[in-house]
Amino acid sequence: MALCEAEKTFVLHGVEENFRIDGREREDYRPMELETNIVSHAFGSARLRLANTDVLVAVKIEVDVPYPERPREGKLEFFVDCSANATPDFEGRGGEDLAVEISNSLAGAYRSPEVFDLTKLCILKGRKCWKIFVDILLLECGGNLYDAVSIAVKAALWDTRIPLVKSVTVDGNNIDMEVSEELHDCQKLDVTGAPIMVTVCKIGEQCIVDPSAAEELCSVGALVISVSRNKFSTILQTGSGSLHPQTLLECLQTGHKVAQRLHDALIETLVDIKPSENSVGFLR
Amino acid sequence: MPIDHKRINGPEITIPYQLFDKLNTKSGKSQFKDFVKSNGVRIDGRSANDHRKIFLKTGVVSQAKGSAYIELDKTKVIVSVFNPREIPNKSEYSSKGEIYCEFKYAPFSCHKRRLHQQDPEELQYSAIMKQALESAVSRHEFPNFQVDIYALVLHNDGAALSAAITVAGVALAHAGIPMYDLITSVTLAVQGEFVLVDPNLEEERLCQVPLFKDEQNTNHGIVVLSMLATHEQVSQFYQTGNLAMDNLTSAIETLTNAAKDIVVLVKKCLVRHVIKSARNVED
Amino acid sequence: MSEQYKILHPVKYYRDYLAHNIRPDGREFDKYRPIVVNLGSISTADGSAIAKVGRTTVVCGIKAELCQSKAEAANEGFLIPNVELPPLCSSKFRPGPPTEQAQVATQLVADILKNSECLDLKSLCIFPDKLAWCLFADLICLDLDGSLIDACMIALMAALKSVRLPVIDYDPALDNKQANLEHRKPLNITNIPSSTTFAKFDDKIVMDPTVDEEDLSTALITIALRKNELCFVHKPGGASVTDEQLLKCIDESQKRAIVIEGIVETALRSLQ
Amino acid sequence: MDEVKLRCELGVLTRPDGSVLFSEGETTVVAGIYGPVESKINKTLVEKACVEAYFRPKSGLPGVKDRLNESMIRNVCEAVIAVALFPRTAVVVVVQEMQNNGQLISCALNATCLALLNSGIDMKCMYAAVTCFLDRSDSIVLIPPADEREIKGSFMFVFDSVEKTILASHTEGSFSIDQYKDALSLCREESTNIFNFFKKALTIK
Amino acid sequence: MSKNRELLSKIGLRLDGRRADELRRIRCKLGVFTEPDGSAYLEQGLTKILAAVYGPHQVRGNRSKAQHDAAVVNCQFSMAVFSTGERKRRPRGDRKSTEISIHLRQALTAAIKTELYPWSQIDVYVEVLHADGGIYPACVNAATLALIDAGIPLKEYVCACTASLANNDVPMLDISHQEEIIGGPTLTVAALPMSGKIVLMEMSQRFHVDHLQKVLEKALQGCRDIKHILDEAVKSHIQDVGSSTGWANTT
Amino acid sequence: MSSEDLLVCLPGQRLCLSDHTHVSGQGTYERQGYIYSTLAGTVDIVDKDNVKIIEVHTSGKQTLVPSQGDIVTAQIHTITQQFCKCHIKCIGDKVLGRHYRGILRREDVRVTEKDRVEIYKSFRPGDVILARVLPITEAHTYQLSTAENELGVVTAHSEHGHLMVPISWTEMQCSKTFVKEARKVAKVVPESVQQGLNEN
Repeated sequence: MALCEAEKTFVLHGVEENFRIDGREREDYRPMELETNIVSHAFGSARLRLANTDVLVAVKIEVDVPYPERPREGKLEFFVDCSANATPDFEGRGGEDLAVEISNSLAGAYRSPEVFDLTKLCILKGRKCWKIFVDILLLECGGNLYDAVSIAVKAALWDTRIPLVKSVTVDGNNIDMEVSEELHDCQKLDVTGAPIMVTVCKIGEQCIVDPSAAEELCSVGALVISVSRNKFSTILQTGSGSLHPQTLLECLQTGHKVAQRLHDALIETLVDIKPSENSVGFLR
Repeated sequence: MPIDHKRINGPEITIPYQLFDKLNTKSGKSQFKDFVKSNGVRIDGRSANDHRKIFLKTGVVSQAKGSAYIELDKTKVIVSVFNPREIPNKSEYSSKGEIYCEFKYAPFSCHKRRLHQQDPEELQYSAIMKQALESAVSRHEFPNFQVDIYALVLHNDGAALSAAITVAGVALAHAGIPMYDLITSVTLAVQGEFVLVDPNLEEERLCQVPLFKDEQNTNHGIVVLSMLATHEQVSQFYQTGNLAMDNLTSAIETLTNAAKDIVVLVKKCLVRHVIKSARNVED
Repeated sequence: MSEQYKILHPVKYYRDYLAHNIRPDGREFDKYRPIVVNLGSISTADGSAIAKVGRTTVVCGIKAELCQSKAEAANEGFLIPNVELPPLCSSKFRPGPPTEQAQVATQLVADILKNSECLDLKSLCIFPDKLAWCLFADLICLDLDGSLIDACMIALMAALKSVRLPVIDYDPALDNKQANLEHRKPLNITNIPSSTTFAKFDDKIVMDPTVDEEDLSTALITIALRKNELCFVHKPGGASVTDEQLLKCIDESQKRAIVIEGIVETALRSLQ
Repeated sequence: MDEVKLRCELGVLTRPDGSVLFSEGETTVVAGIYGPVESKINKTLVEKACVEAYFRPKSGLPGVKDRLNESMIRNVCEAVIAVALFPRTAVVVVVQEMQNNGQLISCALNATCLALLNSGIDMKCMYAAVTCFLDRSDSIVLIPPADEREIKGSFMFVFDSVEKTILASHTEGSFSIDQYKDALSLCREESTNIFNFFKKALTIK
Repeated sequence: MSKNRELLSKIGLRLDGRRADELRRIRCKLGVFTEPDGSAYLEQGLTKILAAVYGPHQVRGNRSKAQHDAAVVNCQFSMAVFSTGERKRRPRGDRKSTEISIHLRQALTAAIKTELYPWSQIDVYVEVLHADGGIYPACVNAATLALIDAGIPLKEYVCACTASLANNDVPMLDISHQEEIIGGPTLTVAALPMSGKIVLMEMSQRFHVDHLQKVLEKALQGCRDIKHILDEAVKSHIQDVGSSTGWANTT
Repeated sequence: MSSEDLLVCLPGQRLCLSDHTHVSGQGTYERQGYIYSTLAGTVDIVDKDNVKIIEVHTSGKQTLVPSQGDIVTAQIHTITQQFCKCHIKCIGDKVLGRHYRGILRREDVRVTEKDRVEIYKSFRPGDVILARVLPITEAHTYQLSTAENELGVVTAHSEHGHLMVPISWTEMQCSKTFVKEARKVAKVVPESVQQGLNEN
């Protein structure tokens, strides 16, 4: 996609007037659809469609050995796969750069123990722990990937159920674990602190959220702001432009405010979701 | 790990001996207290807003177009910059040149031995470096081409990323790559009430987790900021941890001031280089 | 104008210089460039050194880790040298796996190390079959201006000399290990092998070539010595040399080996 | 003194332009030559042919050690093939190790020479590679001692067929200068046998 | 042989309750995404596939791939890391994925009228979301739908199906993952069902030649059945799209 | 000029106001009414028709990429019937740190009788040519032209490897064997005249 100068000016004026090309205001999101528990092989899953951006997240759990330097903690790993379905550019290893960028920012956002407490995943200190794989599949890219991914990840973790460990017996070097066979005997993860990422895009003198592809082209710089429980857990600057420190602060404030609203809306939605017999998935 | 056929491989499993040290039973909080006294004076005698001693030198790699070396006390980073070359795997015309950054830790530069391939952290730092430098370089002067910037950390004692960005800026200027502005970068570590400019590795590590939970202060984290000197623009901003809005507001102010402090050194170093080479021409 | 001549007709440019019995950098044929060694500047490594031969710069860092011995050599540890030629050091290289040149350099350094028997691998064994040291010696070239192997050997040997390993208390019955970080010991290095590179151009042979000279030359010779003994005479091919020429090279490298050993020893003394 | 038994079979492979199965004592390799063929764009040389060498070990993938062998094969070939006659092309040498009893490099190099002769590519001269061994009793022998621990060092030399000057040298272990000189003259003597063998092998064909 | 008997119970029902010649439930949808030129989602039993088609467009990357008389068909098969019971390490690039990519290209090239688009390229990407046996056939079927959605001219539908032999006698259709594990030889056939041409055939293990005919017959029958199901889906999709746009061109 | 009176400047340094008497030249840029430096080097003020052109020159080698209209020195790499490929090594009298790929098509070899040009009678691999850079259309290769009298082969070696001297527009002669070979020869202009040409 390429925009000519006149089109760019049009977008810019729209942003100035707080009336964007698709009719939204500066701090409005495009419509989102969220569905949880749609991958039956996984311990938890979610699919989010934000306008044309489509993200599928599945959570898998394995038993592992804790890192020697952090014996009391479990492990959390993010893996992003950019499907070639989204664009032919992702064929082969073409999407790897983007994938690493997203998974790194997620890892950064979830790093603080205030955000996500890994000690809860420890089964036996230094010997056994749960390892959570959060696998993110990007199926379509319609702009604003970070926001969509973070929401989908949070929803998938919300949906995740960890099997209950009934007993652990240590016999020399052998460890026997008994996991509850009961299907409903499992614990939920505490994801209230799981961060929401908001991309704040600077266009002209104004900041907007959830930029469309055309708006992304008009922006010189953007900040990806991830907020957890009212605090910033990671901030990344993207795009090739630079910002004045004052503008930076304004962006942070906007992002903080929007993330808060988004978080509340998401939790409300997640509480409302009733487990349905038949998932709709892609058939709708 | 798969066998690397292009290197000599050691045994499959090796364990760092540091793991078998007598256990440090001190809590993180008292370790931190060892490093930073309550009046803000740090173990090496610096106050919270002080930089470590900085040593900058240009022209360390004769084969590169431009190069520079920085020491932030023990942290040592070397950067070289090369002439614009064709952008690999690209066939369309682009009116702006590109920047390629590679950030790498030497295998022996950290406490734990690093592998030869770039790990996710190094990839992310490479991306951050690129982001920081992109707005400093006049990319339209070399359309269709890319300038390669390679940073190698020889010794990591904290703030390696910001050291790499600062020194890359110097190397670019040394290489005669057209730039809009000089760039400097500073790291900040936050733990509770304490805000430490240019942290060393231990301070960085101790700021990864909140240590003052019992005092109802869960603020902690690392902030890196890069500034364009003359135009007062933030070209890159990166934060991890858990920080409140007002923390960040003051952090940005501290960082912008700290970044300005380094500009003087960068300027001095470059002026020295210009005068020296002018003398060489005369001789 | 000479710069343009150099880039368009490099061979003639160089030949013109040699015809006047001098090299473009002002050296005579049998003169080597200044050698500088700096020890122990990287404290995260168990031993480290930076060596400069002219402008060629190599940094060597040695990291020690614990491992199990090989079944076929139960009472030996490991010393794993690897030469890295990162894109940082020359515009010839691109990011990615080691180039052929780096791999050949790695093998040459490993060969010289093995031939010289300067470090007995048995001394790296802590408890036979159970616990041994594995020394990862990573040699990273920071500036490639010819005679890479020479610089690598100096950096490697200086770094090995500066290694201080902690004493490990090992209890084989319980498989318990305790590292005593305060109590460290040096390695038992019996000799300091050093190498000298020569380049052949037309019928002349120059010592310690720069990278331009290496590129133009028709053959390279690397000779390594330990004390008065030869431990490596490597000429991978290229234009042929006469016996007299080869023996003269050996003679020259013998003189230089003494100088190099002196430089390394001086650097070591300054460290202590 | 026993002499090292040489055997060869020319043209064992059908696809390459030249090939040979060659053994020197117990050491055996197969070598194949392709060329001159079209070269890769990034390897093309304006004024001469580019020589590519591939050395495949007996089992597994080639490692760092094999790269050194490749570099020696390539460098020797570059010196003997009349590369200036084929600018902007490539000559590809592939050597497969079958069995190694100590003389691997010299065997690979001799096999390459025979394969080059077999392919009929223009060459400036022939060459012969000879390995000899220094045993614990400090005597220099051509046949590797049966017990590996007896070997103190080994020498490998490559001589050209015209003036018998040194094309390549490679050594293992440490030794005195005089020992090196002795090894050099012993190997030079032996090289005559190898050249004779080459001539015989080619005329029989 | 004891294992094989379990595949089909005495009353002729399989492990999942199907009869020997019964397909698993196929549900599908065309046009699930907006970005690709054509896309489709297909469920065959529990196996779930997403397919996307881009093109025909200019040859990307290496221009020398371009053919002067036909379009280049480029396929990539990829499995989501969470699609299998045990987590996969890599979504693609392993031997099996590469092989399926090649087989997919062979089957699709046979159906696409490639001669209409010289010097161009058609990309087909399939993504497995859930693997439960018969991955390759499901991919072929999904890709066919995506190609139709993209409006790329096909000679006819290309459908694929698996078949096996139970009790050394009864041919069985559309093998599930469970049945694959228990054993028995699996025959995979991709065919152009209307003309009855076979474009790809693969066996997982030894087959007695006497049985081949009837198993093959069964698999082909499966392909024809699948064709009908796909046909229905395409028709209803066109009806939906057509009516929503008011059959724009008919007036 | 001794080094003490040098006007040293650094990237991003504000040099002066930009107005009708002060114009931003090489090594500088203009932003919001001011002229800034883009390089670490020395300031040079060039007076031209009462307008001061502010220029900055680096202390080291300039970072240059060929651009449209530049006269470049290139070495021929490969020739085909349709074009020859070459490596651009210098721009004007400035030596490049890295060579860039150029392509010279048959129709751009000379001004007249374009259809009858035969590449192999104009250039041979290894020849050093002077050429002008044409407008850039492709990402990686520069299109060159020698369709001017002053452009074409400057130095060439005969088949036997000896230097050749130009004897006409289309021929060069080996200095040892006196064999004549066909080339598109450049009319080499003495430097003083060349400068005059460039200025016009």
